[in-house]
Amino acid sequence: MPTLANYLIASGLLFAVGLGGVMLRRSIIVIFMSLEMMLSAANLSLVAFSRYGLINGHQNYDAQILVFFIITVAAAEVAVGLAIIVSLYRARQTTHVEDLDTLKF
Amino acid sequence: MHLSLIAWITLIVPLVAAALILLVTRTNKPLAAGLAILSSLLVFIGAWILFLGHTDADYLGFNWIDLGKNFSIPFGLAIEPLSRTMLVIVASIAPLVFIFSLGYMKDEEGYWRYFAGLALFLFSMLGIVMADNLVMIYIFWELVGVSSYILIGHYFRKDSAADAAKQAFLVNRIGDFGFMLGILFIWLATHSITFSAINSSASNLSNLGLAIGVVLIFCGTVGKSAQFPLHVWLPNSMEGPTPVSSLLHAATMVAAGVYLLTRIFPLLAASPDASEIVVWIGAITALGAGFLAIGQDDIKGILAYSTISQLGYMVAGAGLAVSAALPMFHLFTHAFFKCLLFLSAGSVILGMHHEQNIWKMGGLKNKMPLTFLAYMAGMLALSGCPGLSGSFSKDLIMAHAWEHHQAIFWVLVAGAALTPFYMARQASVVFFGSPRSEHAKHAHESPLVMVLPLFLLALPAIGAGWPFFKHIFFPETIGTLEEPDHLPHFVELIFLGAFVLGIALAFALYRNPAKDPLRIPLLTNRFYIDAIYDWAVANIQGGFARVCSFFDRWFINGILVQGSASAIWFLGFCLRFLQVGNLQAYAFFFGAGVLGLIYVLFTVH
Amino acid sequence: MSPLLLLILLPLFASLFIAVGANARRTALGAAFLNLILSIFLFARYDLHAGGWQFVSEWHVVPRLGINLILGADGLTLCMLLLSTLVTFSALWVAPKIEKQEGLYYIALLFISAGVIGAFSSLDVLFLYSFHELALIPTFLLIGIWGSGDRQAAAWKATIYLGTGSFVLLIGLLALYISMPAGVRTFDLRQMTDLAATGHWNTSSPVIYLLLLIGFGTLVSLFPFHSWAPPAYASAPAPAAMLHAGVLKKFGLYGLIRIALPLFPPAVHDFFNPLLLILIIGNIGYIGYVTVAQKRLDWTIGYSSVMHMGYIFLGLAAFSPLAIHGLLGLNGAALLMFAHGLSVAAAFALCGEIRQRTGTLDYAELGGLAKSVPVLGLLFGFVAMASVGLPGFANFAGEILVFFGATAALPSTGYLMMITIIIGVWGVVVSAIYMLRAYRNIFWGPIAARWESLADISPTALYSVVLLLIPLMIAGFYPQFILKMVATLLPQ
Amino acid sequence: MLTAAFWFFATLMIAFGVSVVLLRNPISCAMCLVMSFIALAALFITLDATFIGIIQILVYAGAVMVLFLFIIMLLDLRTEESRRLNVGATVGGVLVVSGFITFLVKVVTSDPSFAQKLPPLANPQIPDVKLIGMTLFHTFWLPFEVIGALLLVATVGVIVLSKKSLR
Repeated sequence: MPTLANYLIASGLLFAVGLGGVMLRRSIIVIFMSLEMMLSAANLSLVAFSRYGLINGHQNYDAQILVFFIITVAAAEVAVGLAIIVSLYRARQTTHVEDLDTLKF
Repeated sequence: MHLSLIAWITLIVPLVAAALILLVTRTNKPLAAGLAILSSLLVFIGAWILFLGHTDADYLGFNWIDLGKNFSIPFGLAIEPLSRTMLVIVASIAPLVFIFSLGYMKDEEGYWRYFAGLALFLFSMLGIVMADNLVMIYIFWELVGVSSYILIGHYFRKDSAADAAKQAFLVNRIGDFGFMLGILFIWLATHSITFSAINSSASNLSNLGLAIGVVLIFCGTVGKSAQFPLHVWLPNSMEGPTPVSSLLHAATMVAAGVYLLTRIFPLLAASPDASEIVVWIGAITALGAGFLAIGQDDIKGILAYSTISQLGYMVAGAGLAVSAALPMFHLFTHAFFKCLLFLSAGSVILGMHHEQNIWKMGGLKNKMPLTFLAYMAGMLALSGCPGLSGSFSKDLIMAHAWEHHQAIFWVLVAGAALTPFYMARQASVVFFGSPRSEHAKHAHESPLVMVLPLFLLALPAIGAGWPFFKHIFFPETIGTLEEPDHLPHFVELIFLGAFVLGIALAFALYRNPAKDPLRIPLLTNRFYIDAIYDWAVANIQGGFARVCSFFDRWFINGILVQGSASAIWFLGFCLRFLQVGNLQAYAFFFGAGVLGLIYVLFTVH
Repeated sequence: MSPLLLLILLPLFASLFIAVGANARRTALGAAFLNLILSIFLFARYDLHAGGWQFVSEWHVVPRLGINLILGADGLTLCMLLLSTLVTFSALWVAPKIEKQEGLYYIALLFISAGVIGAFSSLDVLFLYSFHELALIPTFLLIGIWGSGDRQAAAWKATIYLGTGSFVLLIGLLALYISMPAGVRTFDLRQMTDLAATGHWNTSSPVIYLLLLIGFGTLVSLFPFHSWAPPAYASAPAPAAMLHAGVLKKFGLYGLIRIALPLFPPAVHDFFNPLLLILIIGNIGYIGYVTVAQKRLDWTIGYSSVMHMGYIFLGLAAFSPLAIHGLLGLNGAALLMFAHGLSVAAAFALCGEIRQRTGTLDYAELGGLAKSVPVLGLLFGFVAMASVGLPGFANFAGEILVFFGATAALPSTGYLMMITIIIGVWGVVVSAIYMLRAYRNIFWGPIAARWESLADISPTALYSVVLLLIPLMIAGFYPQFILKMVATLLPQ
Repeated sequence: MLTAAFWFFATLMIAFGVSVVLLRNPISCAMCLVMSFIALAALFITLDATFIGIIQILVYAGAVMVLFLFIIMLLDLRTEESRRLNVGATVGGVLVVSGFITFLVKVVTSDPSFAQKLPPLANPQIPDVKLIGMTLFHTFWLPFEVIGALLLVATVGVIVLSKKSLR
């Protein structure tokens, strides 16, 4: 039987992988994918807590609702984010983050 | 009608007149003058009714400030022998000056301003006279200051007049600085401010406390009565119209200082230290101003210094601590002859088409005989000619000085010799000899409206000192006016000698000279006191102000305020280098920050 | 509906109407006029025998934390409300024709008005604070958009400086709140006073007192936290300067009187008295001479308003609730707040009029204006004399009461108080020096040809300044008019 | 059975996750991400959260990934040319990631409550979707509405952003 710790570690590892992707990859599209991965990792933790922290023998649905909301927001975020990427690409002809460094002093 | 009502009406009428002139009659010349003169006549009537009423009373009107049982500042009118006499002096001279102004100011602009100022001035002066407590006298004291400011600065477009008005106000304020501290001090010591209460509490105070309180209040006198070292404003204030000079500097404003001393006379008399200071200030002023009068060329300037000198006699008279009537008596006689002299001078100036330099005059006794007669009456009275009013009061002060303070006596006698000298110098140069300018050749006598007040004033100038009037105006309740018991006869000879010597020397020296034969730079430059003051104001005070301003601008505002702003800017400047512009660097900072936070939370728990 | 709430809401509603397109000037003046009438009415309706807080109404906001919107007024409040509405009406009236964004201009002025009225009538400390903040931002806009000279720098400086002061004040207020025993914590001023008076709450923390003193002091330009004031007043358009210097600045003093004085025990006051006295000496003696060195009228008036705050602080410093004359100074301070608010507002109004005509306020360029603009000169003479502390104006009565109060405190405070009194009385001379110099340099002396044909003061400006001068003189001739109201706030 | 499923899908999820980070071709990355999310959905199902698992597949593996692929193809993104390795970024990234993992392990192992076994459900037959619906529309109806508004705003935002001429 997997323990809560197992799920949390798995979730954490996925999060770490996503974090690594955000910090290491140059393509903004892949960075965005990694972000999605991090969000999903958080979802996994929530669902795991929901399942392990039973209330009267039932799962704690509040956590699942939160997951539901996160997925919704993530979908919205993806839509807006990708639109931004498209217009960014139109303006700068690049998707490399290293080329997008005008926001500095 | 009840006397208290009359007292209040007498006080309020000029204020109402001033307000009406200001609000309603700015364009209507005759109405403005009419209102002012009407108010002064009402005051005249009211004052005489009060004087003849012979009822002592303290008419409490209301509590100006009332903070429960612990503290109140009353606003009451004290009608008593001293204030009644002073009231009559002020109220009798004011209408004459007002009427005289009618002629003198006929062609001037700012007519309404002038008469509003006069009415306000009269109101303030009446307030000082009738006030029954220190704060109230201070209130009117300040109002006198501001109305004199308005009147002296009447010709405000002349730089000299504007500066003189400002100086008069400021110098008075410096005196009032001490006065205010004196009020606070006396209140702290006695917990009362009404004259009746503080005068009766003299014995409760320590010697030092009494001396400090009296000397502080005396500061107010020094400012208002133009005593050394705050005398500089008075000669400069001659920039105002001549009737104003006569009103301000003969009977009222400057007399207020002396009057204040008589109001606190019991305190003064109880403190030998304070009276020593007062008597010396008075004596020094009397002698010094006498010298300065010799060096003046301006017909009003001479009179101004003679006023200062005479005020010195009054202050010294008060400082002798014999009786409150002593300075008041001289104030009384001086008011008439000095007002007469100023108005005569005004008449001369008008006749000379606003020429004031005596060396441009000469031989006017034929051109302006009426003015000449009036002037001579005033001049002889001032000089101490035996039998005229001035001699009675001045000799009395000197006689008491002989009795109580020999050193002061000799100083005052020296001043008494100077008085006839400079007055005779003026008379000789202005009226005798031959004309020295075109204006003098074509001088003309003044209109009746101006000459009439001169003659009305000449009568009291001659006779006000006679024992008959003395007894009417100075009842025993004010204080004794008897000669000292053991006065040697040669002292009276000294007085006579001083008078004769002064007159004779002056007429000998100034027998129709074209130029001043006795030109002493020290005197014409007013002992350089004015120059020193100007230098000090410009350099010491101005320098201090500039240093303060510099400090404020560069230290407080520059280093402290802008400095802290700059420090924050610099912090931002340093943090700016974290803005590398690379997304992944930000992710790294963020991740590292989160890790740090977790670490902290983890180790804390 | 609570009349005090109406007083606050009227300007806000008026600005709403202006925002949706009503005639800005007429709407604003109408609201201000109604407010003025209402505040006079309240002033007259206050029951002097009953005393205490009247017209109280309460709305719960966060009852759990003791935060409620409580409006109420005692005599001092009503004096300040009268001052606020008078100055507001006068400031709106005297406002010149605005070219750019007239609506926003009047809205900003109305917001300041609503803010100060709210601040003065709040019995809840948090709202007292918040309403003051509400008034701060419009001031920034007014200086920054419609100001003159280096207006943006002045606007930023004043706003950041005052914001910092308010921040210190907020920390102080929160610390005060937290220092209350748990369970009874409240922002209700009445309950706070009760708690402190009955000894349930130990308020002897000097740090909190210092925070409040610095916070409120900055708002009142207590030396050395004054450098925001002169440039801001010099740059601000006349109505903004009138409202800020005349009314908004008094908030700091009002807060000290309301919060710091009654809550803290005498030991704390005594502990800080020397410090306060030294700062007062800075305000009166030092700033007085800085004022003397100024070369422009607006800076002179700006610095003089800083200087005169020293007298009010002197009145507060003389406060000692137990002594027989311990409340004299406070009475004087309250009277002086009222008087100074009116006189400085009138001064800035006239200052604006002069600037509007000549385009300069430099002493070196002006002179002899009394010839071409006699009525303006006359009015300025009145205002200058009020500022100098001439009897007949309420400023004098306030100053003399402050002096008496300070003198009464002399035996228990010692030499420093004596020096302060001497410098304070000397300050009356100093204020005469700079005001008369201003008058002499602007209105007296020979007139330059280019000023010969200036138009005299406009009727609206004349009336609005007279509107300020009349209560000033009423309170000067008969100070009881204000003092009997103020007396209700003091413990008998 | 459950244990085996957990290990299998967890490994699958991490492995595909790692390939997202490592592969150069964006299309491959996207496909790996889909796989990773499907494995994640399977993990949800092992936790008896069937509804969430299905939503995960529908929304992420379906809609979101289609969007990604759509954009990649629209922008015609090719395989990244290999640039010089940014040493600083790599070191920093590895440091942060490893630090994170370290903390995670520390936290998870520090408390025994994390080691609990899967507790049995009182009634495994309870309809999951119905209960979620009840919770969503009873307790969380307001956030639900807000989220709806958010989606609308996002839609409008996307339209505005994709217009050629941004005003």
